[in-house]
Amino acid sequence: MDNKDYISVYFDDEDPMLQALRRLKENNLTIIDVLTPFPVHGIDKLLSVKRTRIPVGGFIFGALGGILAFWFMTWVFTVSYPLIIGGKPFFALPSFVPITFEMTVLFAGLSMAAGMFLRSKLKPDIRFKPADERITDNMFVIVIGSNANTTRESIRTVLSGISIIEIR
Amino acid sequence: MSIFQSSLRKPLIEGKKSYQEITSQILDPLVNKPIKLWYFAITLSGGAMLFGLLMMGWTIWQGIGTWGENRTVGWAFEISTFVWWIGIGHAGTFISAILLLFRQRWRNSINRSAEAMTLFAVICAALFPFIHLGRPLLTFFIFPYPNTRLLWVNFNSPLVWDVFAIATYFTISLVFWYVGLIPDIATLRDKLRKGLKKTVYNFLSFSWKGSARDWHRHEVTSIMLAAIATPLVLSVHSIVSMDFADSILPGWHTTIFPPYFVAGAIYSGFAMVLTLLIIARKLMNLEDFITVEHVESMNKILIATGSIVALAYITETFMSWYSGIEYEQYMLQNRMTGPYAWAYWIMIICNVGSAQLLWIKKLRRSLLFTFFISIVINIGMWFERFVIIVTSLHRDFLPSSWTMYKPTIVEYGLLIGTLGIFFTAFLLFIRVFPVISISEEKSILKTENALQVAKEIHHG
Amino acid sequence: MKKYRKDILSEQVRPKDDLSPEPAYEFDPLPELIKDSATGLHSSRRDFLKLCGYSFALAALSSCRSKISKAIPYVIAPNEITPGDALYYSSSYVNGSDYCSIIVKTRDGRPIKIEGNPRSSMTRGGTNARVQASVLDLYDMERFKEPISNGVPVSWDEADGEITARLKKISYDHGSIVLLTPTVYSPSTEAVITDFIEKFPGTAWVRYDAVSYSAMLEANLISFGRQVIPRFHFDKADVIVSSGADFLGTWLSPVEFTKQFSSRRDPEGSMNYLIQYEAGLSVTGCTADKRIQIRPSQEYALLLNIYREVVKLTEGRESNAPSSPADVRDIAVKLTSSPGRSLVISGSNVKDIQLLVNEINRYLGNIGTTIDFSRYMRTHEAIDSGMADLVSRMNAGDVDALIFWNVNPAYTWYDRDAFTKGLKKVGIAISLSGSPDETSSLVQYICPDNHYLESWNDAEPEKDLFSLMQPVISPLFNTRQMADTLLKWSGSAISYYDFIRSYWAVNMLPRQKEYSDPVAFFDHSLQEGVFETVDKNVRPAALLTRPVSHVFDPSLLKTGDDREALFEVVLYEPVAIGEGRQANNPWLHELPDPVTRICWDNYASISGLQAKENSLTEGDLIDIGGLTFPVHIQPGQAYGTLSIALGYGRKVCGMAGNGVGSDAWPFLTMDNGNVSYTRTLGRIGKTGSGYLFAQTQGHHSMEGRALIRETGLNEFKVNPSAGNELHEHYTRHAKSLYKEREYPHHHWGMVIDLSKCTGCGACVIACQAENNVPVVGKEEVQRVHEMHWIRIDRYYSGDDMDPEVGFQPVLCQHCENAPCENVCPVGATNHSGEGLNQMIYNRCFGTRYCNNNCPYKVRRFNWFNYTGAGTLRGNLRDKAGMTGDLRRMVLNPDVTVRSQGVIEKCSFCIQRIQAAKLKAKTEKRALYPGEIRTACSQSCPANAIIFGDLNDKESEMNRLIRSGRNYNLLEELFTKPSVNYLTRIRNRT
Amino acid sequence: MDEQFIFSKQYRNILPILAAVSLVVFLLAVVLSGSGSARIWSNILLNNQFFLGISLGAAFFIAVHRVATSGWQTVIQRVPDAMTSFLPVAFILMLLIYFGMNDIYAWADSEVYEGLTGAKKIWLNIPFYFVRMVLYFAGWIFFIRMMKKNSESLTISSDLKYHNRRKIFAGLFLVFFGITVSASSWDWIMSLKPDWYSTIFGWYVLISMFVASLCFIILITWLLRRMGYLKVLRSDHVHDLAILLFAFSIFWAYQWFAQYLLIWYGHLPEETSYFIPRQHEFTLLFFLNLGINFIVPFFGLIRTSSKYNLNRVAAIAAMTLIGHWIDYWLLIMPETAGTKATIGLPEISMTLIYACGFIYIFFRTLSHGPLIVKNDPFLQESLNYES
Repeated sequence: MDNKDYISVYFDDEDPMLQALRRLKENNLTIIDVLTPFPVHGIDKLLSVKRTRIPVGGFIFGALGGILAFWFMTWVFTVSYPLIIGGKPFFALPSFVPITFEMTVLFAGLSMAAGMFLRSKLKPDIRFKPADERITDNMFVIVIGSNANTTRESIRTVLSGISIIEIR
Repeated sequence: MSIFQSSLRKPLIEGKKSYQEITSQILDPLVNKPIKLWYFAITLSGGAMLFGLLMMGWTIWQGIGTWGENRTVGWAFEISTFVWWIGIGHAGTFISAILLLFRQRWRNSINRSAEAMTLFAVICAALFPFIHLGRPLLTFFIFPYPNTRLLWVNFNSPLVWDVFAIATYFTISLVFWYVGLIPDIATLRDKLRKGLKKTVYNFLSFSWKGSARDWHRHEVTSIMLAAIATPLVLSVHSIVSMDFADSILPGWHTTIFPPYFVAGAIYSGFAMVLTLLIIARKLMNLEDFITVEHVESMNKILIATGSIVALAYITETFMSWYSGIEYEQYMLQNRMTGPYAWAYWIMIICNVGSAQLLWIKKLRRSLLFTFFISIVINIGMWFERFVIIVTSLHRDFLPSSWTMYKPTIVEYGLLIGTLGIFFTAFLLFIRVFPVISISEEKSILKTENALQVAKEIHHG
Repeated sequence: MKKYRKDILSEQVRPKDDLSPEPAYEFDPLPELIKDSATGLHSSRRDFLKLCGYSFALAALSSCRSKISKAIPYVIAPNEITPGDALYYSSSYVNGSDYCSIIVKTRDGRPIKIEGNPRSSMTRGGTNARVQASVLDLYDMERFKEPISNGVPVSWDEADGEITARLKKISYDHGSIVLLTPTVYSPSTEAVITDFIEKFPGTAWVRYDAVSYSAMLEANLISFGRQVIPRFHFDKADVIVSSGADFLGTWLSPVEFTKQFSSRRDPEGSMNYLIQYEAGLSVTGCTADKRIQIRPSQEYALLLNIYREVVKLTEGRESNAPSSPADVRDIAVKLTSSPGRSLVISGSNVKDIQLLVNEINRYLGNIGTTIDFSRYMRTHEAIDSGMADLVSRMNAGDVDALIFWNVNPAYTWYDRDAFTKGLKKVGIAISLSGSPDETSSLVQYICPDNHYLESWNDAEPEKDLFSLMQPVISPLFNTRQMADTLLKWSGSAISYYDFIRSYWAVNMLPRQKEYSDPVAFFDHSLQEGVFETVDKNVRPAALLTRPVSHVFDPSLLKTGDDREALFEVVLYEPVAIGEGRQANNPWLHELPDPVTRICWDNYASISGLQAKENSLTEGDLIDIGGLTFPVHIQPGQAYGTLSIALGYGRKVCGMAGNGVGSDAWPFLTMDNGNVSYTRTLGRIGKTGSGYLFAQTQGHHSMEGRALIRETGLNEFKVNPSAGNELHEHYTRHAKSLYKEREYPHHHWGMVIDLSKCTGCGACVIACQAENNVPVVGKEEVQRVHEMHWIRIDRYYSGDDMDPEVGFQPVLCQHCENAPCENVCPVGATNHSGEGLNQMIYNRCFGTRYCNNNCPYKVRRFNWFNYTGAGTLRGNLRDKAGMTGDLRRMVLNPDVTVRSQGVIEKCSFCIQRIQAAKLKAKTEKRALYPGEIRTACSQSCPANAIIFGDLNDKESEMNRLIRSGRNYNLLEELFTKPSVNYLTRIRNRT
Repeated sequence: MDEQFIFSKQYRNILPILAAVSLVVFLLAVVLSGSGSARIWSNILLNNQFFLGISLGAAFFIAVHRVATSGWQTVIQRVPDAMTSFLPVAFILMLLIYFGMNDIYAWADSEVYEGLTGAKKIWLNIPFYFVRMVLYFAGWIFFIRMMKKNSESLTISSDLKYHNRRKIFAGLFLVFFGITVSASSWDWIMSLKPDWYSTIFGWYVLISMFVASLCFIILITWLLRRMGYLKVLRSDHVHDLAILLFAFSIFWAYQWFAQYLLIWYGHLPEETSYFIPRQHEFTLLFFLNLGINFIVPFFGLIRTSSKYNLNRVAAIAAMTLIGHWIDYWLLIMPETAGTKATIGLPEISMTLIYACGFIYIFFRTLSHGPLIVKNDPFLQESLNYES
């Protein structure tokens, strides 16, 4: 326990946790991570989490999907196997729109989900052990990088006056 | 921490709960053994499902001739039911996506089950394009796969668009649903003791740990998925409507169909969500999360979409009269007074009449009435599709081909069977996954508790 | 012109008698394989091909006397046969009184399609539904397969031995032998029968036609001294008055008459005028310019009035007549103003009426012009009293042996009980019929005849018009031609084939000068199919033309005016089933009646007014005269009458025909020596309701839509676009949002002349035969699952009780902007570069979307496995036995048999187009104009359907398309069909 | 919080002068180009419709938010409120069409009228046309007045009954509006081509007018900010306005495409006759319409950050506003002026006249009350709004 290089501070409400977070930042302590049971509003700014570029990826892949679909349909109808269908032109542009749209959405959606899984390293793993089983229930945990100067005691001091459940 | 809300707003979580209470109240029904009513329900729905599967087998073996369809009425019961299911499958994404974008808080406790419902409804719907084929074993023809003859599909056909639209819709809905489920599965995982169940949920939880960065990505991804799902939900039923509107048949070929079908889909979808939730909140003891406020809000959507549908009826009626085209005029006259007039008037009464009753506040806050009206609307919306499909087909351009359509037991069996599949899946779902999004409920808890306090003060 | 080949057997089989005294086809011609299929085992098409090979190999092996029971490949491949190429043989369709000169198409040795022979001056290339369907009868598994003695199959030798012994004994004992046949108009067969009678003295030959014209024959004997039916020239008549004669549908020689009639239905030429007086609505009544409802009991009064008016107008003489059921003054004026160019006919089998008709025609000067006794008809010669005498002789025990051929009096004779009772008193009854029927089920011996496609024969349907019949396939079963049987029994050593040849050498050869060699002459005639004597020097025997003065005889006026109590039952021959000879033919059963659009059934047609009075609705069951019939409410049915079709309710004919409909023959009576086809009966009683007809058209009004556009002749003369004003309007508005496609090479199209179409249904069956269209059976038709690629829509307009009727053949319109093509997800239907709307069955997986989007509803879906072509086992739905191994032999190998779950539709006979193009290509030439004809177009006796290339601007088709009459069906939809319609012009003058 | 918009003298003077100059230009342009009265009347109809649409769209904006118990828009609510005050003027302007009926409506011609089918004869005749017009305007003006009156009451009273009342009237207005906006578009625009019909038409026009209206709200918001008003406006409000513009531009494109695709696909002459002249004679405008109204807002606003940027949103709104004017032009002009229709000086100057009038009325109304309704029960929520 003692040779861990991090310290976890437990809260049972987001308000003291946010307060603590502010306090810890003021004290320039390294915050490795914050684990919460739900997305806490305002935490991103405090942790200066950069806005993820998943949507950008989604846009690019979506565009790719759309272009691919459109190109494919055009190729099929004008080059690969042009068929006379209902007297319509081979390059039946309006007809291509629905599928182009669907493919755009499909590619965008899948790429964004994949992006999220990859960036957050979310993968099915039966050996996974959560840090604490209460985190998904009602516990808010700030994980602080520990070193010689940063000990549990020092942190308790820093966070004095804030309702803490425990420090590990 | 709470977001400022006007005091006019009503709390959406009753009873000033703590986070722990939310977790346990939502998960307890999953961890405990099901109640007798659940067993009764699943036996009933399972039976219906088996009957339906039998009828599907019979259809595939014997041919579409086992149905009442004929030379003139090439589609009838099965496509009505298909469109009906697809429509029902629209509420989930509408709730999750559009209401998320429009910041309707009340969506939180219903989106999970609505999305699940979407998936099951789409599965039920997707069965029909398969079994209604003359040669169902050749379904793969519909996909543009490379083959020796370099035959591709006809990208002009709305049925091909359908395949892409429904496949995309299902995939995106599934992803969206599952992405939302991951933190809750993690909660469930952590709630369970050791055992196979825990291992399975551990596997399904994708190693979710609740880190702030993960939450950020999760939120952004969710909202972006919602953003793309919004036009998607519009497109899917629009494309389904084009199955009809792209034809040249009077009663099918009308430009209002895409938006009108979307409104109708949301209308029927919300009705089905209401039906399910009013049952589920009793079955799963979720009265605190699915409140009368939720029901009222959804009823307002019913009024809105129901009115749009009514407006579309009015528009269609006017246009077929105004157009001066004899086929159009006859089509409408035949709907209203012809041999299927009963179906038309059921549709009008169920779809136009019923939703308008919800203008009365007392009624839209009554659970019993809502339950009743939701079933009425579902019946009405099924008849809407039936009326559109059958009455347009059975008397089209050449009177020599006019004929009548009468469904057979096999077709009823397919409708009953898909209802069985749907309810069986839903009953299993509520036993396996949290019906309400735990993390989202927690994220609005503070606000709701504050409103609860305000309400209590207000009431003295 | 196509060069029609001669029969192969004519050259190859001939030398056999040098080596063998027995004809080749007395080898067991039914090898194991086919026998297997008879017992239910499967034989494949391949086996059948082997079998065909075997039958050709017979020629080479004819000296070998051992029984061959194995199929072997060709030893010497016949020169004519190129696998995959069709061969065409001229022949004749003869079935009782039905006659047609035909060309038989065979593929790999099996006949698959009948076409009309354009060289016949009588039928002129026309056919009708029965002719078209006759090829299917060949492949009827339920035909007799071998001689049967008292229910036990025996060999021909045994049968011949026993029968000749019996006959000889009877003859020796001065007993009486009776040969009962329908009218025989084959000169050679007549000669054979004469020989037979010589060999067996005391033999009487009785002729009996189930649908009898004997009153006409007898009347003609009185009026003109000739007991014959003259040849009618409808093409020479400007005014035609028909009283109950459905001459475009069934009366006497409908194909011939339709050809003649339609040649005068061109509004640009001189159009004739037809007025029809009848009770039930017939095809002729539908086509008529004016139709007036009368009850059969009023016919006499009506004709008397016409007679009176005609006499008054021609001779200024008054005569007596009862009050007329209809105002006839106008028509009398019309008739008399075209002397010699009019025609009055009656379908009645009452002698007095026919006498009256003769008188009227005589006054009108029609004898010798439109009524030609020099070339009289030979197809109907039986006199009813002959049969009546026979029945009474039988009952008196006067008949010792009775030989039937092709008659079925146990079913068709008015007093069938007397007949069957009498039959029991006959010493020996022998049937020579080819297929089972009610009569042959009562006899001791069955010596089955060949099918006509397996037979040699000749025919003389009209005086001096000869026609040859040749086999196009070896007999499928162990059957023997009737004439051969008689020859054999007469002790003759030669075969009928040789008999015919020698008969022709003796009797026909001198009638022409072109050929002196009998062989060359015969071969030439065989190739032509017909031989007409053009001997102008031979004057016809002078007509007696004895005026029979007509005095109004009130006793002849039946009491039919008591509207309250009495119904007059009118029995008629339906267009498809006729008198029921082809009752085991599923094609004919499934052909909807042109007027009622009901198939697989007969019914009592009643007028709407009377149905209401008797509180009857469609499908109620009524009891009338002890028989039960479902009620069909028929617009245009005369009040007080019930029309019921004969030919239904067969009990012994096969699985397709047994028990279809109800038997109406018992209504027949004998009246004044002739069988009466009308009967006055008392009240009708309702016994049930809810009978469901297999009706292919459920709505009968055009709902004010401009589907069949029509106008009067006078209006047309003023404005060729009369009635078709919408065409110009729609054409002006039809603009495309995108560039329209062009079809520079060929662009196939069609014109259908609605003025000519009589709705007879020949095209429907021709299409069915050509394109392997499945039969689905009554139950499936009731469920609106019928499969015909071409249908004839029939609409009523005007008064419900007295409607005008329009026919409109509707087939795939091959739209340039085809709505069906757009929506097919897999592109299974698309457009060819030649403007054809193509259907690719292999690619179709059956969404039925195309059919939903087809405004013409011409696409057909295989709801079940009707053909056995599906991949799933055990789900075949073939109520009519059409997938039996033998029945399948009728399939056209050039056309895919569609499987369960695919859409099919008219292809404009793409196989014919491709074949003709290929032929032209190998011959390095362009297609001849009109070289390609679709099956429907080719079969049409009215020439109402013209197929061709829309790019060939000079063609007749394009001339018609440019005319003011041309329009497209539903042209407001801008589908740009390749099928065009010409407005119907009614001669309302 | 207690901001009061002051209609400055500068604007009060400039707008009428600009309008007068435009009028002169218009008259000169019409006379010099030799255009007939048809061109004048078409321009009047076009701008009547366009500015009426902006005004009605604002009412729709208010009513929808009201019914949805939405709170965020409270800070800018006076803008759409003031936009509806053009409605009575629009009524008078529409009544003026009476004098130009023969110039713009084909069916007003007695010969064409005789050729119409029965139903159209009943619907399309001058008396009934104006009866309906009066009916539409009466209803709109009534409901909008009632909404506004109760809203204004909240500036003095904090009684919640006013809030509840305006909500009820919003609901009633939406029902009435739903039917009449479709019907009026059939009457005023669709009947320009009496042989044509499209069921989606009313909804298409509704969305077009709503997007135009949104653009106008955004532009005014931007202007007010530049003038120093609306200090409480947060970027979150801008974001929500932008997202509405973004979403409804897509929705507009969706409706446009739905109508075009179905008509292109069905290819029935009675329907394609609408698109054939537009696509073949006015190809540039036809595609420009799609480009400006769909591509510009779509790509301009797709990034989240751009939705928070008022300047950027306003720039896109300005373009889209012009785009929807073109949309209206394409709805009307090819029918009234045929293939000769153009966008020339008469069109531009006439639009300027209308714009000046519209803005004048708008500013005048806006200056009549406080800029922010301080007793609105949702005001606090709106002030604290975070998107």
